[in-house]
This record gives sequence, structure tokens and C-alpha cells, in this order.
Amino acid sequence: MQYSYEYNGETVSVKLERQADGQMKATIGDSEYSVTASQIAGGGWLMHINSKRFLAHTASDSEAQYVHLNGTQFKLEKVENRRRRGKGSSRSGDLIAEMPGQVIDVRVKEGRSVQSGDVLLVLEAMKMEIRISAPHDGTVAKLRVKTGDVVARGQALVKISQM
Amino acid sequence: MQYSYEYNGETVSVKLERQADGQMKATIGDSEYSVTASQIAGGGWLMHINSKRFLAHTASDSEAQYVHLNGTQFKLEKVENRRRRGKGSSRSGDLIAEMPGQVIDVRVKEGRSVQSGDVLLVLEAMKMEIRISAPHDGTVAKLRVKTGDVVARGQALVKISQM
Amino acid sequence: MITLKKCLIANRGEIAVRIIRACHELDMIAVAVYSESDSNAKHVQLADEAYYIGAAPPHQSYLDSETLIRTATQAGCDCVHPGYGFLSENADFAQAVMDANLIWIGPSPDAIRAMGVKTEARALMQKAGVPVVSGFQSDNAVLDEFVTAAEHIGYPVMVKAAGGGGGKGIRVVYKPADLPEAIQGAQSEAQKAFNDSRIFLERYIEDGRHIEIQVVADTHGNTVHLFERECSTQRRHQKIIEESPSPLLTAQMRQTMGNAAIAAAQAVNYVNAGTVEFIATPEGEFFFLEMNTRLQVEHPVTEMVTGIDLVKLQFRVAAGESLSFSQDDLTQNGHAIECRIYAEDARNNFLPAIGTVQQFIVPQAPSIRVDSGIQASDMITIHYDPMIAKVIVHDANREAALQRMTRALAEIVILGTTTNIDFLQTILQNPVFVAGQVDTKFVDDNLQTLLPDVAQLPHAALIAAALAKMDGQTQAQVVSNSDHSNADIYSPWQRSDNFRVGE
Amino acid sequence: MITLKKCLIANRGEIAVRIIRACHELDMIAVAVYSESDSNAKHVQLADEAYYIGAAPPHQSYLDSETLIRTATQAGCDCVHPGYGFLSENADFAQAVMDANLIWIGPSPDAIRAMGVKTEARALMQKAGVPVVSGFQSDNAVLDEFVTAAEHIGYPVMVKAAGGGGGKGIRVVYKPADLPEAIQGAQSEAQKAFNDSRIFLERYIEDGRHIEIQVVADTHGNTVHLFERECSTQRRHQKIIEESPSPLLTAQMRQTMGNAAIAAAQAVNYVNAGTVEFIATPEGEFFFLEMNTRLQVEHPVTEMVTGIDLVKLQFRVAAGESLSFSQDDLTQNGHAIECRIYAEDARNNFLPAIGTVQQFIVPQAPSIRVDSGIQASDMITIHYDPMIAKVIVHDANREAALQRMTRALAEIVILGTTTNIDFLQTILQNPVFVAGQVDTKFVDDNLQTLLPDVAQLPHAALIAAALAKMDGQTQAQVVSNSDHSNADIYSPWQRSDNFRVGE
Repeated sequence: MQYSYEYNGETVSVKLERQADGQMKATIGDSEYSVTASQIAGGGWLMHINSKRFLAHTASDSEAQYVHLNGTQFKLEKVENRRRRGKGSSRSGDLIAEMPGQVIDVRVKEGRSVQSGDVLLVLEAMKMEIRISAPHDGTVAKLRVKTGDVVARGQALVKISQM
Repeated sequence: MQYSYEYNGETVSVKLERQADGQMKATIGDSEYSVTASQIAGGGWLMHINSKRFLAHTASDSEAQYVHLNGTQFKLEKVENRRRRGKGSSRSGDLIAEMPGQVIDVRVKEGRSVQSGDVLLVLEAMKMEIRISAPHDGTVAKLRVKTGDVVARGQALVKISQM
Repeated sequence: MITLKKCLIANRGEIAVRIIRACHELDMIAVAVYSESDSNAKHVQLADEAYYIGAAPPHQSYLDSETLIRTATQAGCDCVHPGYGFLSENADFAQAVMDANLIWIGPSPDAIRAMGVKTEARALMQKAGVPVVSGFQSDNAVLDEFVTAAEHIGYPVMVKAAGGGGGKGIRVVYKPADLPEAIQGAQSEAQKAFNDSRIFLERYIEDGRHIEIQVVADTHGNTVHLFERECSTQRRHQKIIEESPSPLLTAQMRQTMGNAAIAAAQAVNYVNAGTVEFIATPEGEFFFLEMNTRLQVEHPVTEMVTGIDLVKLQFRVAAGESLSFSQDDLTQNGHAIECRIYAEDARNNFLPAIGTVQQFIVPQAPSIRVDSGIQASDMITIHYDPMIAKVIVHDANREAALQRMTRALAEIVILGTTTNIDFLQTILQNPVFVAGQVDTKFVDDNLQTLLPDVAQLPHAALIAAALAKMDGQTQAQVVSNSDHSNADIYSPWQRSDNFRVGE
Repeated sequence: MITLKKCLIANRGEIAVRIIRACHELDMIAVAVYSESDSNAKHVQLADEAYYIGAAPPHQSYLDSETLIRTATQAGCDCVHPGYGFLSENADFAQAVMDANLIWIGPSPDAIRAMGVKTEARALMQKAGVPVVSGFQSDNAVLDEFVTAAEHIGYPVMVKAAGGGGGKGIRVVYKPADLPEAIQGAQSEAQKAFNDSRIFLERYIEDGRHIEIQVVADTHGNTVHLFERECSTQRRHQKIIEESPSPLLTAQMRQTMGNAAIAAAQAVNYVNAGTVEFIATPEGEFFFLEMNTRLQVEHPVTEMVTGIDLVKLQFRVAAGESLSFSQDDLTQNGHAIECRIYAEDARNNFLPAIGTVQQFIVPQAPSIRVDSGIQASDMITIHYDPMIAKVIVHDANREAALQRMTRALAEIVILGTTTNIDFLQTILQNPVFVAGQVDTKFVDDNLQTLLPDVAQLPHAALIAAALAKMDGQTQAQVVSNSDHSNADIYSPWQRSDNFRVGE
């Protein structure tokens, strides 16, 4: 069985197969490993990989598979989720909320022209102010929120049309 | 649904029913309680019983249902298991091993007569010596183990016939 | 036997948990309050009683004085502990608590007020002989007077709001040309934040060390200090790592600063636990910054070196008991360090990270203490401070304590949200930190060096991921109102100066 | 920087975990060993490397010197830490370790031997001026000589084996008529246990207090003591609760006993950590009992009051480092208490309880330390000591520490096996214990009072059970070779004197 994730911008894959002898074989690129593993309390794995020991903890949510190994946490993003995502702003040209928060200030009006870097609106989240500013020169094509609105992660906030 | 356990030698029962309003009703003897509960991390329950709060932890094995409440552990034995058990010694008159261990000394032979309290054999378990002695006067009808044997919990060790 | 019986804890998270434990050890009934998003939180689980006080946004729950006091009264409490943050330094709340015949676990409203107005506090400290940074304050000064004063003080100079703290309205000015605009900006920001446009000037000590003295005073006139904590490891005025003793202080400086802190407390008739913050120069001068009239986040390092439980002591003092020890009874034993674990993404401009904590495993080991208000399956929400845990260690000396902290951080497993643990680990290994020479601008000046590279993915980690998947690891319940599919690491977002309450 | 690089830990359970942590903080590689039943145990998980050494019974694994030393050598270790119990006081093993060019983390084989032969130790102590209980020893004495000697010593008198410890061969005699049989019995038991039938007589102090002094000596001639631990709360010579400071000691007694302990250690050229056990009379006399030439189970109480990490110190001393402190640098700060949690059924004659630990939740809270080698889903087997965890607390004074311990025990959740937690709680609440007046026979004499009634079943507990069942709580995997259906609480079994290794 092949498992693929996105890590640090790159796709990583591992093939894991059960062998007849009860061991497993893992293949990553050109490297082959023989693997045995036992699950321990609280989502942990005691693994023997080519006879070396590793203690790992794992968890997953809809976005990623998380692994803790040797004091470091690794977030392996699920490829199926990555594919669905846009970059920077949503496909429609809207600026989107990177995290949930409350709109505490709206500094522009629809139709107004803005310069790259101008603060468009201010969100408050986790006791911090987060300023949303124009990514490029343009005009405010659509203002989708008003002061006091609570926005969800990924929600479209404002659309800036290119000049 | 009615749940019954044995606790401290007595049978205890509770009836738990889901109500239309999403709450539950618990009935214990003449007492009725309205119950809401949410499960928390690690097998815990935050319960509201007639509006009073309780934090309980639960676990179970084949023998019992365990509950930790207000600093005390309660072991509620499963009734179906209690029914299967004998008292004192097994139905056949054998003395049985109360816990697993190793036979380190056998002090009697088959056919020998023994008095109540005579040490018959000695087991070692968890770094302790445990002496098995005659529950009554009689003769050794059957000696089922020898020095060095590892015995399981519940295993028959020696049969003493009544005089 | 303490005379207090039942306490309402007007807080949440790790500090609420901490205070509940203190209540229990004193045989007091602990009453928790919770907002909509905290109904199953750890502090609710541990409390003897718990009451719902409103929606998740703080001003609808944890900042709602009226509801809090009504809850305390209806629950039959005899006292209120505010923790830190929220209403802990709100003199009006303290007064309202007392007016409701409840005991306030903290200093008098007058003391809170005296230290809350920064210019007033400066004046009081000068009068009490506590060194204060050279500065200029005058309620009706015109711009020219500020310009002249700034020249006299010397640049860089700091423009600060007179009416409040928490970093609001602060501007650092490096050259005369920038002063007028800074003053204007600060005035308007102060007006907006505190309804008080007054500002004042202060010398800005660039390479200073943040050293604070813990003090405790009882109602019988006894005031002692419990030595210092150094909190110079800060990012944008946000403390990250604290320790005691300070690697900077000599015994002589310690004693002088301790006495200054006692003088500062006595100048406002201070009662209960408080902290006097100083800035120390490389030359060994030190100046009063402000006094925090409440328990501090970093109080555990003092507890570990002195063996004194500060929260239990707060209750005893508030109950009218005398301090059971004098200054001479107190010693600093060994060395303690605290690291604050934030749910934030250091590589993405330290943006707070939200998400559900899928696993939360902390080591149970000698002299490692973890204070946290979360547990596995808890959701980190947008509403509250992203500090999810504090790790505090103690050992015989600083080197040993650093080794212990390094191991403690390596053992902590927090999966499901991004944390600053790797950032902390990098700081702990930095030679300047190891040498005990970090000043308050060190982290900001060296952010590029301190930001660890994204760790290479070991094959073993990838194999573990596959094992978990193969095993059919079930997803923990994700209670979320957010749409995960749009998250992105590139973004036009800028983060403004953060204003987490001055901790 | 310590010169040791890699340590084999010849032990299991909580003490192996404790030692592994110390290795990690010293940047040493920790090598675990495990028997068949321990392959997934906590000490195996935490170690950097782990090697299988045999079947579950100790003599096939943890007591197998040859395999242990071969494993250490093959793994490239440079030292071996024995922990307590198992081979820790086996001089031949210590010698074999050294012969394999490995460093032994402990005293020399000669020191172990000198203290191991009880009559030899008595003689050495007398020579060193350490008070010893009046007694009589003579290798070729005939019965009449013993009878005369006993009269001279005064009854009750203790008959003890010369060749070994651990409670084997000990008999207490209250009247002359019982002496001959006791001597014969002790001789035959000693012959069997130690292949050495020699016995000796000692005055038996009935209402004594067990007070021991922790000592540490380096290889450069420095020996210090780290104050006392009182361990009078015992059931059948098995320690249950330990604390420091002792409620009995005056500053004067403390100093005198500390000096006596240092003299005892120096008399055998002791190096590394060790414990000198004394029995103290109500009148304030004290007498040497024996010296434990290894780390003790109860070492954490000393760590908490002194701030010294004893295990890391053991490594440093073994590596040839000098002690970094002198006697005058050491202080006892506050009060520490340890409770030992045993998997045993107090109401069923304290029979060890086996079973699978379904839940194991310990509090993470200020100054509460839990040392344990188990975790949820671990099986408690017949093969090893039933002590599954130690809870250690520290606070400013004894009263506060007791309150903290009471809360800690209430918060610990161990489900799936019977433990002595309720027994511990009852002792902690007993007025004699609260007053600090427990002597070594207190628990045995008051067992009926101390055995708590089976708690009434609260309706809330029954409802929780039903909730869990309704929710379909799955049974944790029970790996068991026993047939649960035959267990019974009535039984013809009698338990003989227990002989858990003298801890």
C-alpha cells in the first residue's frame, strides 16, 4: 500500500507491505526497510526499522497526519487536501481569512482604489490584531464583511480587482 | 436498560433510560435521577446528576467494571462472572491457586493425612511466599503439582478429602 | 486552618487549574466559571462546582464583571481569585468584588490604580527612592517642551501612554525628526485605548535586561521579596522564557533590587503578591518599569527556587494571616526555568495556530512541572491566549536546569496544532542564551538565526505515518467551525503589534 | 561534561525509567534490558537502545549477571547502573562488571561485602565509633552462651543471620523459653538462604523509629550526608511512607546522626551514594542497623528537600568528578513525603493484585512527582515487585505536604487492578501519623483500625458504570495466562512473611 503526503512543499511517499514472515517492508524511494512495530498506550508506536529502535507518536485530522519522533513534530499534509487549496487568495480573487476571527475595523469602501500594502480591514483573533492589506494595486471590487462579523477560516473577506 | 453488578457481596442495579429531551433517567431502587454526561479525554465522564456535578473515570475488563469517583476506586464485579465462581475451593474439592505463581515447595505426599492448618505447599508469586494449607482435617487425595511447576490463577493444586 | 471556604476563580486555562489545585490543598471549595467553548475544559472538570457565564468572546464571559460577581454570590463563595489577565488588574472589578462582601485575592483597588496610571506610579516611585528611568511628564506640555525634554533625556526615547499599559501607545523614537509624528500617533492611540490622550517620555534602554522581583505583603505590615526572575527572552515584549536566579545579578544587586521592590510595594501600601519589574543596563544600573498587581504567568520559577507556594500564600494573606516567614528565612535554592508553549507558527510570522489537540502527553519526571489547561481532544480557539502550557524545571544549577528543560521539551508530545516548541529548543541551544547574556532585544534582532529550519523528514517518521494509517487510526472528533480546505501558508496578512495582556 | 557515554541499566520498572532520564539529561545513551514480559514496558520505550535478556522470571533475566555484562559489552556501554533490588547489592556482580572494563555506578565490591555481612558491619561500626545496638556475636558459641548473652542484652532480643539481610532468618524472642527454638530455626533458615548458618543476637527496639541518613562520597575523599529520611511507616518491615525531615529529629540529633553516617561510610571507604539506616528510641538514642550500598526506593524525598539529583550525582561521582558542594552548602528546604503505591489488596491480607492497568492517570501539578514504570494497558505480572508507582510531594512544611499528598492520591486514577491507595489515605489521616509519632510497629499494631471499610457505593459511581456500559466501552486487551473465572476472595491461602528485597 502506497501512502503519500506533502511535507515542506514536497510530495513524500512510502510503500508499506506486510510480508509473509509477519514483518513489514517499507519502501521510500530507493531505500528498503524491514519494519516491525507495536502500538503502545496513547497512540504511540515502538518501531524496529532495520533493527534500529524508534518511538513515535501519531495522530491525524482531516488536514494532516502528525508524527512526533525524537522530540520533533512533523506535520504531513494529506495530499487530497492540498490539491483542493488555492494559493494566496481564492480562485475568485478574494482575500480569504487565514484563521477564524472577528472583524474589528473596515478601512475601505467598495469602489475605492487601493495601493499594494494598504490596510483593508483588521481582524482580531486570539487576542491579536491581524491586518489584511492589499496584495497589489487595484480597486475594492467587493467588500464581503462588516465590522463585528465573525469570520471562519477560509471565508472570503474582500475582493480587489487588478488595475 | 438495566445494569447489574455485584459490589461488596451485594447485587446493585441501575436502570438507565434515554429520554425524549436528550437527557437520561437513572433509577436506583426508589431513587430517580436526571442525568446528562459528556465523555472527556482518557475515559472520563463529566456527569450532571440532578444538577450536581461529578467527574468519574471508568474502565472495564472481563471481570469487572471499574469506576473512579472523588478519589475512590470502585470495582463492580460483573454478575455473569460471579455466578460462575465457586467459593473457597473448586467444586471438586480441590484447592485452587488464587494467583499465578511458581510452586517452590511441596510438603505433603498423596495419601498422607493432614490436619487443618498444615502447610501443604508453598508458592512464590511477586517476590512473596504464599503457603497453601489444609482447610480442614483430611487426607491428600490428589497432588496435582510438583516443585517448579508454574501454575495459573484458578488452577487446581491439591485435593484434600474429608475424613 | 484557613478561614476562607469557597472561592470563585474568575479565569480559565492553566491558571484556573493552578488556582483550583491550591483551593483543594487548602480544603476550600473551588468554583469554576466557563464560557460556551469551555464547557468541558480541564478547569471545569477539576472544580467542585462550575457555572456557565456566557459566550466565548471574553467580554461576554470572562470579562463580564457583573455576571462573575452574581455567580460568586449565588454560589455562596466568600472570595474571588482573578488569576492573571482578564480582570486581574481592573481596580473597579476588585472594588465591586469587595462591595459584594467578597474577599478579593489581590491588592487593594487603590494599589491597583496607583500602579495602573504609569505617570502616577513613576512619581510615587521617585518619591519612594526607587530608581526610575529619566523621563519627562507634564499633562499640558506642548510639542516644543517634549522636543527639549527628549534632547535632555537622550535618544532613543520612548513615548508611552500615561493612562494604561500592555504595550498600547508605545513608540520608540531614534531621532528628533521622528518625534512629532510619534507623539501624535501615541496620543491618538492612547485616547482610543484608554480614553486618555496623555503621554510621557522615557529613556529607552535598548540592550536592557528584564528583571523582576516577586514581593508578598501581609495585612500586618510585613513585606518580603522572593528574589528575582529574569524574563529578558522576549519577542515583541512577549515573554518566552523566564528563570531564577538571573544570570546577571550579583548578590549585591539582588539585595539592592529586592529592597527597592519592597520600597515600591510599601509606597502603595501593597498587600498580597505582586511583581516589580525593572530594566537593568549592562553596566548594572536598574530602573523601575512597572508593578504588576497580580499573580504572574511565570510565578512557578519563584515557587521552585524558594519552595513557597505563591497561590496558597495569596489565599492565606487575603484571609488575614501573617506571613509565616521573614526575609531572612528565604533562600534561592538551585535554578528554575520556565518555557511558555504557544500554539503559534513561528515560521508564519508567529501567527496563532488553532486546531484540535489530538495528543497531549507530558513527562512525569523529577523536577519537571507542566502547568496546562488543556488536554487531548481540546480545541484551541480564536478567543483566548494561545499559551497552552508552561514547562517549568528545577535543578541544582543553571546548566543542569537547561539540560533538564531540553529533555522535557523533547518528551512533550503535542499533536494536532503547531507550537513553538522547536523555536524554544533553538533558543535554549543558542550560545548567547547558554551564556546567560540574552537581553530584551536579542530574540527580535536574531529572529532569522533563531527560526529553525523545517526539520528534514526522517524516513522513520514517514513510516510511522503509514503505520498509523494502515492501522486505521481513527480521526479524533474535530469540532470546528472553520473550513480547513482553504488554509494557506502564503498570505497577504500582516500581523500588527500584538497586545496580549502584558505578560 | 561527564566522561561517561553509554550506560546499561540492569533493572526495570520505575527505577529504570528514573535512571534513563538521568542519562538523557547528562547526554548519555541509555541502554535498557528487558525480559519477555517487558518488551513494550515504559523503560524500554524511553531507552535509546533495548535488548532482550531472557524469560520473565528474574533469575532468567534481570538476575542473569553473565547476560547483562555480555549485553553491556556488546552494546558498547562504558558503565552499568544496577538501580535497587536485583543485583544492586551483589558484590560479585559489581566485581564482574569492573572486570569487564565497565564502570560500576555504585560502591566498591569490598564496601558492598563489608556491609553485606551483618556481623562484620557491626564490628566495623563499633570500631568507627558508630553506636550499635547491644548484641552478641561469636562464630562458635554454644546455646548456653547465647542464653547468657540474651539475659545480658535484655528481652526482647532479635536473632539474626550473620550472612545476609532482607529479613531472612530474623526472629524476635520475648522470653528465655523461646530462645533455643528461635536460634535453631534461624540457623537452619540462614543456612538455606545464605549457605551460612551463623547467627547473632541483638537487642530488639520495639517502639523504635526507622531513620536513615543519605550519604554521598566521591573518589577524592569527600563524604557528605544529605540529611535524614524517616521510614517508620512500615508493614512487616516493608516501607510504605517516607519523609524528610523526620518529625522526631532535633537539629542536634540530625547533626550527630549525620556525622555517624559519614563515619560509617568512611569506615568502609565508601564511594557513591548509600544509606545508613538507624533505629532511634523514643528517648533519642540511635543505633546503626545496616547500610544499603545502593540507591534507595525513597531517594526522591531527599532530592526534593535538597534540590540535588542523586542519580545524576551517582554518575558524576562514578566518572571521577569531585562533589561540587560541601556539607555546609547543603540545606533541607521544606518537607517532602513519598507514598508507595502497591498493587495489592489490603483487605485480603495484602495479597499482591495482578491484572491489566486499564487506566493510569497521574496529576501534573506543582511539586507533585510520580515515578512509575507502568502505563495504561500494562499488565501487572506475578514476576516482579508489586510496587507500581511512587508519589512524592514537596511543600513548605509537613502540614502543607500532607495536604498536597492527600490531594495527589485523590487525583490519581488507576483502574483495572487493586491498589493500596485507600490504605495510604487512611494512614495519612490517622492522628498518630498526623502528629508525626508513628513508630515501626504502628501499622502492624493498628492494622484493624487502618484498614478502611469498603467504601459505600455512591449512586453516582453506579450511574457512571452504566454510562460506560451503555456507551459500549470496549475492553482493553487483556493478555493473561490466568483463568479469571475461578478467582475467589475466600481462600485457604496463608501468606508467609514477605521477602521483597529489603526496601
